[in-house]
Amino acid sequence: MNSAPGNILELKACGINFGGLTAVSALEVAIGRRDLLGMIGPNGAGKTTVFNMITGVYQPTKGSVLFDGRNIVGLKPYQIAGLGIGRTFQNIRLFPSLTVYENIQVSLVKTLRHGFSHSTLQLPRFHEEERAVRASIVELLEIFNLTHVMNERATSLPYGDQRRTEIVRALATKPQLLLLDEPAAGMNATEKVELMRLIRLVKERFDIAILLIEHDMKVVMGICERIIVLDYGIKIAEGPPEAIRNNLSVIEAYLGEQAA
Amino acid sequence: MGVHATKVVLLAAIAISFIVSLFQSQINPYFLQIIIYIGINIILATSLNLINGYAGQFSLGHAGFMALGGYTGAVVSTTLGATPGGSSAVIILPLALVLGGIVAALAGLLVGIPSLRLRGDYLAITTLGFGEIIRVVIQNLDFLGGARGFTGIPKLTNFFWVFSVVSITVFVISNLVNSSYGKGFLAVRDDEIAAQAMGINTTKYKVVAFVTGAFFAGVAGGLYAHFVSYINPQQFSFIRSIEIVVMVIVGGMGNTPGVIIAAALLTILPEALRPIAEYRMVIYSLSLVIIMITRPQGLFGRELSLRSLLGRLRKQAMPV
Amino acid sequence: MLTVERLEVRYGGIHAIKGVSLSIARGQIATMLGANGAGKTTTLRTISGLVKASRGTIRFEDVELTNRPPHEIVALGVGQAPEGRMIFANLTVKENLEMGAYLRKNRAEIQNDLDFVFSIFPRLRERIKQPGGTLSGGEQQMLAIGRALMTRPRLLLLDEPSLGIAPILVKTIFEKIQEINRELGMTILLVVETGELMIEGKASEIAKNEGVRKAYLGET
Amino acid sequence: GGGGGDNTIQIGEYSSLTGTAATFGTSTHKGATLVMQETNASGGVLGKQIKLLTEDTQSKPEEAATVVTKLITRDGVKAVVGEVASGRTLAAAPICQSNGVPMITPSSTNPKVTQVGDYIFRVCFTDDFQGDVIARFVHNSLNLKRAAILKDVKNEYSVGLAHYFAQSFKQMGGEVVVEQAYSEGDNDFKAQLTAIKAADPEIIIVPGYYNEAALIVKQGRELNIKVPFMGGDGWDSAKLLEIGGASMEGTYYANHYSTSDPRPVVQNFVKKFHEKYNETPDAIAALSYDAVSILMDAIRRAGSTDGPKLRDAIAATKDFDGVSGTITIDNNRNASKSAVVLASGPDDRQE
Amino acid sequence: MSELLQQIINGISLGSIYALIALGYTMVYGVLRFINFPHGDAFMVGAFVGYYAAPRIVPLVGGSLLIAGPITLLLSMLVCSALGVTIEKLAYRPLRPRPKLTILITAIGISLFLEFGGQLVFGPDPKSFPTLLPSAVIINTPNLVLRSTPVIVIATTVGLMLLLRFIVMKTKLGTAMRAVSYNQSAASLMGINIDTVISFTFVLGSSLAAAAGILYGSLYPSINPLMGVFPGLKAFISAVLGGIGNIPGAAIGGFIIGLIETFVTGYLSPTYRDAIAFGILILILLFKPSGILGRAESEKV
Ligand SMILES: Nc1ncnc2c1ncn2[C@@H]1O[C@H](COP(=O)(O)OP(=O)(O)OP(=O)(O)O)[C@@H](O)[C@H]1O
Ligand SMILES: Nc1ncnc2c1ncn2[C@@H]1O[C@H](COP(=O)(O)OP(=O)(O)OP(=O)(O)O)[C@@H](O)[C@H]1O
Ligand SMILES: [Mg+2]
Ligand SMILES: [Mg+2]
Repeated sequence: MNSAPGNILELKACGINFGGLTAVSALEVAIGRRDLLGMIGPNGAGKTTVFNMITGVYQPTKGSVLFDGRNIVGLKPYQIAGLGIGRTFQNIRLFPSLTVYENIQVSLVKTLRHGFSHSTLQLPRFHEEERAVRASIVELLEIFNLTHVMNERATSLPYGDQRRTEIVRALATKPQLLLLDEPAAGMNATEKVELMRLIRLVKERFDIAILLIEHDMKVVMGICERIIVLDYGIKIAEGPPEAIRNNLSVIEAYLGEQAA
Repeated sequence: MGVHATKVVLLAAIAISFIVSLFQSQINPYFLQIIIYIGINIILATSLNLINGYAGQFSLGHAGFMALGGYTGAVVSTTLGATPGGSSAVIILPLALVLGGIVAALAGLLVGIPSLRLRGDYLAITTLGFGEIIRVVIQNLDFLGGARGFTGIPKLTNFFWVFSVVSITVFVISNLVNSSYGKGFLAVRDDEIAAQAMGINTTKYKVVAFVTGAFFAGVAGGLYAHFVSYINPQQFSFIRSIEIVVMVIVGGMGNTPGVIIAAALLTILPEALRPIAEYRMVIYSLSLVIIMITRPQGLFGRELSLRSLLGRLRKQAMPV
Repeated sequence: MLTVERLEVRYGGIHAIKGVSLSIARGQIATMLGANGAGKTTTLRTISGLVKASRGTIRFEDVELTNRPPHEIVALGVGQAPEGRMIFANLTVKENLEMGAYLRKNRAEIQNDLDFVFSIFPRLRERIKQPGGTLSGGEQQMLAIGRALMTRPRLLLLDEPSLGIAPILVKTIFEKIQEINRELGMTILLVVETGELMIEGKASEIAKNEGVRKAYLGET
Repeated sequence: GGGGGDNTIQIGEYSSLTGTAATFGTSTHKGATLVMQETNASGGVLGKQIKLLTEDTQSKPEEAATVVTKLITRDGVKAVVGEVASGRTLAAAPICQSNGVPMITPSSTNPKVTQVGDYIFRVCFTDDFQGDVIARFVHNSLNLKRAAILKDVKNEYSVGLAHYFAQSFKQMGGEVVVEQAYSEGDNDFKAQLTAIKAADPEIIIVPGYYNEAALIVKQGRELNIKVPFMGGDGWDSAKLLEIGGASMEGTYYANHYSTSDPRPVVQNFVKKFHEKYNETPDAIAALSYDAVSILMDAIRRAGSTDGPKLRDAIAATKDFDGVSGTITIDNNRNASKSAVVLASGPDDRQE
Repeated sequence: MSELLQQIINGISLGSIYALIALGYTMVYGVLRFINFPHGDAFMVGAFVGYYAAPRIVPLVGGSLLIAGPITLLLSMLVCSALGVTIEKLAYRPLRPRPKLTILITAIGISLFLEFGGQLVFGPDPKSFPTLLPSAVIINTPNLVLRSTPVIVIATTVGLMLLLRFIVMKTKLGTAMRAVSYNQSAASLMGINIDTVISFTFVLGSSLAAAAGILYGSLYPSINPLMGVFPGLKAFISAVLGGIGNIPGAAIGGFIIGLIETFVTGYLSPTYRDAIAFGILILILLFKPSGILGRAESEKV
């Protein structure tokens, strides 16, 4: 495959239809290994759909998705997650009956070297690994300041905490590329500032690429190095925050006159 | 130290089963029989709990797995000619049980496959269908006695075997669901899409749940056959499956201690109601309704959970 | 118009709100602010009857609302666009909106309001036959607001209406809220994220209102 | 407590008082109760009153095993009577055998039942005997050679009877042109009957219970099937005519006894039963009556309720004048007795 | 040839009974999303109301079946509706916010209660159901017979199916029922009285059960307290096959199961009938996981 060596993910001429509706068409996106890329666009522009195509929830009807140079179209979502793409959901999808701790534990399953027989028979390696699992969950929770709610049911937390738990859960899959779908939604100003700090921290500390969908311009403009703009499934602009902020078609389609 | 607690508990449980079984003849046979049924129902209910409670796959086919285990076991022990009390029983019974479990597990594999495409009530009806197919096929197999049933199975099952298997079942299943690996079952139950996005192979987990659950149901079937010494296909109809589902839900889905206690209570309750004869089942069914209305999360809700108990154990044991 | 006094709500063992009081006069737009988890959503859900209050009273136009079933509260004239949208996933956009007008009889007025909703959210007209469940997040939010408007309430409760909405629309929404308030005389109780206070004049006054202040502080 | 110390002898009865076979279980229970009351009214046996302890099997084999264990080991009954269906009897028999408590089954016709051991008896004929009776009646009396069978696959009684009928009938030179099946609980048999009709038999054998049999005959007549139908003792019930109505013309069934049998024991039984329950006893009630009566007789002869002695006394039963015929227990602990064949309608013939 | 035709008639008339019972299952499922197990037992109660009422009603109206039939039917519907609504109020309503499986077990409890209670009250023995439907012969050749009873049953089934579909799709209450089925809280925020809607659903479902009970009794005139178990199971399977919650689906499912059973019995091995019927059901579901007419729940990720 002819993918640029520095890119972790490339969408080539990607498109998808739902019945008669073309949700995304001929989309070209390239994400470098250390990019923090923003994706914005009006409601229903196709942003979440792009996430779903990348993660295998939807199959693109056209084009290819290259992860690390390899076409991942057709792979199952769990295989794609296994390759190193983690995500959050626009409508929070935490495991409702599990605690915060256990929600994150689920993500570590794919990193386990032990399986059915080890866990049922409790062989020595099992205990060793369980200790490691616990340590890494606790470490992550500390970074995100969620240790105090560790044993609470994830879905009884306030909205903002749930969003952060989702990010931690995605991170725990040890992704190379992290997809965040409106992580700031439902957060207040203070929390948003804190979120921006965390996203930057995650990128540095875990050394990964991030693709971010967000309607809050302070957040997007504040942390993204580059931004893609979708409208009606088509990419209408791409560039650094300043250029996007002043792009006329972006203002017309998305930002409105009094841009943030 | 504490990390091996569950193993110690297991060994202790088996040892106690052995010691108790030495005094088995002192127990009134009627009570012994109830106790044995309690044990068998615990195995059935905890194994179904893995499928229904933990992995969230609504299965109504457990009696079918039990039938396979029972009939396989019966064929094995009658072919090998085991006799109660004979020394050969010590080898033949475990062999019969394990083979019964394996045959049931293979069927579990087969039943697990539709679960990949079907959900909820559609899956329930499919598993019910599988169970009934198994029953009808046995009913038509002459070498298994057909509708007339299988007679002359040696009575090899005793307190020791039943409660050793109970201990092993509970040990395996609670270890499984309490391990990190086992969190995959819960994730599949709660949200398949999110589980997949976290790298969980949902297909594999569902099949593992079905196969493991079916295996233990098969073993329970074997224990049952070698206890009653006569089995016929009607004993394994979907009504039996429903009885097991009731135990799981009354106990609280995904709550192993609750399910164990429910299995025991729901075995004892109809016995306790015997004196009122014809009114017994009416009272029994009413109590079921009342239990559900007053304790909708199961008898014990979330308070009594092995997870929290073990969690506490582990916390003490592991410095973090 | 609405008076809430010393409202307390528990979820199982969790004491979600402890003694919230607020009052809104007819024709106002009141804004409720509060930290994450302060209990704003819970307050709205209790007003509309989705959650039972363990203590306190809610009165609406001299009618006691406390612990009445939601459908009676709606019939009395309180409508809500809830947090989490609660779209009827398998009903189409049109059917969802029509559900909002469930209690109404006047076909012409209903049609009028439908057109009004489509004028605020043209996107919904484009998606009119699509099942609500397959809409994008923002589209669902529009549908939830539209559906609440279709109940034609005298008091409208909006829980973070701009959640997931693109900036260009956020402004429209708040403008329309004021328009609705002005022209239809609808009283509005709005939950917004702090720092996003886009309503001027009357609204900010309410924000200083004693009751709302309490809610905002949430006795955390 | 056991029946030894105080002034009663406890007899255990297990029957399907609830569940799918409840109608049979209640019949046996009525028959058994009648004997107990008669016996006690006339002073009991061995100077003691009889106490009948009845347990419900819910029509399930596993329950049968449980309740018989209870009756023997908890309640200490000296003998056990039950069950209607061989499936449940087979589940309970090994328990009686291993505890050395004699058991008499009123109506389990499966040959395997008494093979369980020397404590297990029956007062009815077996499926092979009955199958042979039906075959001979069809072949010799009706002179029909082409039979169809419609049996209940879920029911071991029905399957067994069908098997033995076919065996005998073929030996006599008859032909089974088609074999069809249904499952307990079915109510629609038109598919089977249509297929049977296509095979053009001269008679249709329905070895099942009266409820299904009545519906089968009725639906057969509705499909213009004119040939006779014939069944076994499972047909015996007043309900047969009630449900089947006029369709029952031209049907026959083998039975243990006939209510119009002039023998005093029969007439006495029918009268008393009617007085007590306001209904005509069916064959199962009669068999249960006989089973308990034989047990009473055996206790008297043994002079004891001691297991082995009682067993030997039952085994020695000879020419007992029962409602269902003159009963002699043979070497295989089965009842050797005659069967009757009844035609639906007022007049019945005897074979 | 005429055998084949006869079998088709047999299959359709058996299927129409399954379809009729299945409609009731699907009705309740469509709104409450749970299997109303006691439906089969409500059906039994319906038949018994007919059994006890008809002999008293027939002489009252001068022996006219044309008048006695509908009155009996109506009475039975009334009794069953009262029963259904009471069960819902006492047993299901307190559990409404709970997981569906909790309600399912309660439903199983109620079902057992009605079965064993029925054995106590009505007695376990089968009763001969009185003649309420005219059983005229429509076609009568030596090899092909069609009577009026199954025709009446089929007509009733199809009629009720259309009526139900009309209620659900075209009336306000029907829309409310659909809304309640998707999201009860949201429905209540639209001003829908959930309790009323659910009670109404039970009235509909129970009336259907009663109607099925009366028709079943007329077609197979032997009724007993356990008569609901197997037809109930078959009907439930039919509803699932057609796509549970879908009204025409239930009818189609019923006819398909009826035909499959009849054909397996008539032309394949009757002893394997249930196994083959289940096998076909499983196969169909594997290709159409939400039943023949069922729509997969659309879920946006
Ligand atoms: N499964 C589906 N079936 C039909 N239409 C769909 C489906 N999924 C998405 N769509 C449509 O595709 C379009 C793109 O949706 P998508 O969720 O990607 O939007 P989005 O850009 O994420 O919008 P938002 O900012 O509101 O979240 C929408 O108009 C939506 O209605
Ligand atoms: N269903 C529930 N079960 C248990 N606790 C809950 C539930 N819903 C809310 N809570 C708790 O009640 C408190 C108030 O929650 P509420 O959603 O009302 O806050 P909020 O002010 O709307 O917050 P946000 O800004 O996140 O929307 C929080 O602590 C929350 O964790
Ligand atoms: Mg989106
Ligand atoms: Mg909120």
